[in-house]
Amino acid sequence: MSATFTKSMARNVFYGGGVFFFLLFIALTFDTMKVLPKRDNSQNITPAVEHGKKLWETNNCIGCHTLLGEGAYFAPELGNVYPRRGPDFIKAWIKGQPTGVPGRRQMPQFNLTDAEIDDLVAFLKYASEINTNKWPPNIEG
Amino acid sequence: MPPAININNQDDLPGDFAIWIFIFAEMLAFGVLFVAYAFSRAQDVELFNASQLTLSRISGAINTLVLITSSYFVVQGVAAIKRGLNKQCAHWLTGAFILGGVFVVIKMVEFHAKFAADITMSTNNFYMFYLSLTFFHFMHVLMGMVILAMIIMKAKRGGYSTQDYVGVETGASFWHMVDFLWIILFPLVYIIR
Amino acid sequence: MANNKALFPTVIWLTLVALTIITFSLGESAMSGKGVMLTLLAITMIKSQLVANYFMALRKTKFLWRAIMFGYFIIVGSLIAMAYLMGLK
Amino acid sequence: MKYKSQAVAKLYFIAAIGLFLGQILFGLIMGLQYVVGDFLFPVIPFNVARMVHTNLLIVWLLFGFMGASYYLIPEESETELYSPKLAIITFWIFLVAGAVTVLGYLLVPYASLAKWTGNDLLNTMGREFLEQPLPTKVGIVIVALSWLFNIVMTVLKGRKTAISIVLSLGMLGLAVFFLFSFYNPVNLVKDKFYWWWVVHLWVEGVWELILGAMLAFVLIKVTGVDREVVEKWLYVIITMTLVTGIIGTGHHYFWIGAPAYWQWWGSVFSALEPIPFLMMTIFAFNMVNKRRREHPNKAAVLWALGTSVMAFLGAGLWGFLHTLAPINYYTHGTQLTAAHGHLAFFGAYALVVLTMISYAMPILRGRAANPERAQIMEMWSFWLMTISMFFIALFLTGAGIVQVWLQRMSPTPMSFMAVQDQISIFYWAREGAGLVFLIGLLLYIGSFFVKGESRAFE
Repeated sequence: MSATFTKSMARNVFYGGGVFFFLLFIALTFDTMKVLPKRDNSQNITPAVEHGKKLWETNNCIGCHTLLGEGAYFAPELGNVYPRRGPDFIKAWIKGQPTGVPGRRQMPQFNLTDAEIDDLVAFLKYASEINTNKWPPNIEG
Repeated sequence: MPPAININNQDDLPGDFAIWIFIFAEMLAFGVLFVAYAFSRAQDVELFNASQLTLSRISGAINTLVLITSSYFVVQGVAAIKRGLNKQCAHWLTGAFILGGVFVVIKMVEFHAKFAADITMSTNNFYMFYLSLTFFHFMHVLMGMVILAMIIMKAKRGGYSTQDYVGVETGASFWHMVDFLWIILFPLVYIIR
Repeated sequence: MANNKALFPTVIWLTLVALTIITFSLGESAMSGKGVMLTLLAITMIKSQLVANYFMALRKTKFLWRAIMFGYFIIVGSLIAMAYLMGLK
Repeated sequence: MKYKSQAVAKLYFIAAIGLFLGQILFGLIMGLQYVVGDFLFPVIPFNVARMVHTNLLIVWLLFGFMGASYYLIPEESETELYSPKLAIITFWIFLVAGAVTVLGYLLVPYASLAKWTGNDLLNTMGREFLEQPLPTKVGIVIVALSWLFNIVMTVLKGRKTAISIVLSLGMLGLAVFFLFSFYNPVNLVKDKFYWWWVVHLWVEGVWELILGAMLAFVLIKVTGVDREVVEKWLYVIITMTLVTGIIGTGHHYFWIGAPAYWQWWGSVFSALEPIPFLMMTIFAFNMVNKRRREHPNKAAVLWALGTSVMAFLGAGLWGFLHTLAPINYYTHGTQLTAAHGHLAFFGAYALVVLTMISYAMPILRGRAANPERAQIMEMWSFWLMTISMFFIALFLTGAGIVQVWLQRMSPTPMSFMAVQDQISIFYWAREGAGLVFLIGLLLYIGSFFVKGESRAFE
């Protein structure tokens, strides 16, 4: 070990390194925000999508499902459920819950109106069209 | 804790050991990125070669000379402070600092040309690496300049002595790292194809 | 003798400048191929080693540090060479 | 106890342990729901149980951090706490707010809870780990600021050590980055992008400063090693944490719509993230080997060493396992993520809080260390909890690997639910390990009530 290894220098390196990498992170974030409109499908955000996202959140869907791979791992990925199942299946599914099959995982009945379910589906459609670098690997999510 | 006194133990790394941990970490990060560049290139040689030809090799080469020379100035600065010459040390380091500034200006001109041509990190894999590596390195140059500036100010106040010049060596070590990373980066990204 | 020692960094610096110019002209001559590529890589590693040993003054330190630095250049250099050779095929 | 005001820590520690127990109970409910899907349905659906499980985790860790800092800052600063009264008020506000929030989760449908608590004013609810209603979120900010204020004022009027400065910086970061939880754009990509500024920059950034400071404090106390040495390494380790961890955020940006270059930035830097954890392990063992005194509190030494090892395994190794983009492409959002989450949170944060409690609690109760029998019981609880958590991680890793294979890599991919049926054996095993964990925790709580000859202060 080197004879010179001082606390004050270690501290300086900590501050310098911390600030340095945070600035780098800000720079990358800045670039990301600039590139994002080409990838994030934000041109398709309609009032229905906006309302759908709110419904997604206020019913805590993320507490069981994943969306683009983030969330709980208890129920299927929904980032690509729109292409996987199609709108009609999704609507019927939400309305049909819970299945009540003994021993099976149960999804609660959220008592959404038809219009609300349409908005939720609009949100899932929007989410499925985000450029995710080809994730998930296949349609099963 | 006694003040940092360097008795210049021949075995030890020049400067404070804390900066060396940082230097080794940085070398590791750059090393992985260099190798990642090389292997990504192997996946798509044509694209990399074609994009590589759009870079300004002359500005890359000039920048290499600029950094090498600034490193040389830093060596002279350290030699000066070892003889206790604060003022001369400050002069040499100021020279290095100015050359750092030249590097930054040339680099910014280069970046500007690329952005004007609408080239970003998302254009293709080559530009992703080119911009990532050079920008990451660019920030190290800026940080090195900040460190040099602090040492210059302290040296101007006569803050170092033949007994205590660890601070100068610490900054010098960082600057040399910035130099040799560019020495690898330049041929890798600009020249070899 | 003291004079020689003071001149030493200057010699290293001039060597580095010369090697850079060689690298650049090889790049400009638009030559490519295995031999050129390996030459350029070798020059690069020699240059970084010169900076580490003489500018950073690692030459005076204990074996461990020199080994880490030298190992770094060898490993990074040979991995890059390997990738480029893969790309040739 | 050198300073009277340190006593407020006791309240925080008791609350932390109580909430910890709650977290584990809900964890067991969820674990069972993984295999007996309709268990407790519709009274406690899985999403509610999970919300309680994760939120309790965050809250008890925060209680632990707060208690720990109220204990160690007076000692570091060599002065009484700026305002013990404020600390007590903050405690009750936080506890009541936490309890009301959890009751809200359990008793009211989430959508109604959102409506009643003003989610329409500012949408912040319904995102993983940030499910708290708006008033609770505001409460967390207030509590964090009051905590920060109290600590910083104490540090300012007393001795300023590296430990207290690093701890304060960590708390500042905790408060600042939590503010991003109030930013919830409709644009899902931006939502997720900045969501990680709370989650990742907390657990792989500023929380590690708090962790480092707490571990350094305990190591100085139990080993008697020179403060200069410990603080120097503290700086070096947290430097590495920030160097690797900040850009390492990129490992969450691979597949959520962010540009592809994050795959490189994120992979390279997060691949280096185990380094600070490895350094921490080496550092902790080094300090204990170089100890200059035999501290009577053997249990605290065990917890401290355990923290360094398990943090390396959970955060370092299990993180590295799936952090590289080409691997993460297959493992993203599977049980492997859950395995890493469990071992990392337990190894790094749960254990460091328990380390701190183990060291401080006997002193708060007026003795240098607990009676021999209590310590033995505590060590048993350490091994039971640590080993069972390790097995939970192993079983979830097994589940994750099979899941990745059947659902994502196989030429004939199976559907999510079909795969879940295939891996139920792993979930059963995990539930079993969870029960052992509960026994360990009960033993831990029991160790506080063991009577016997205890070592007085020297």
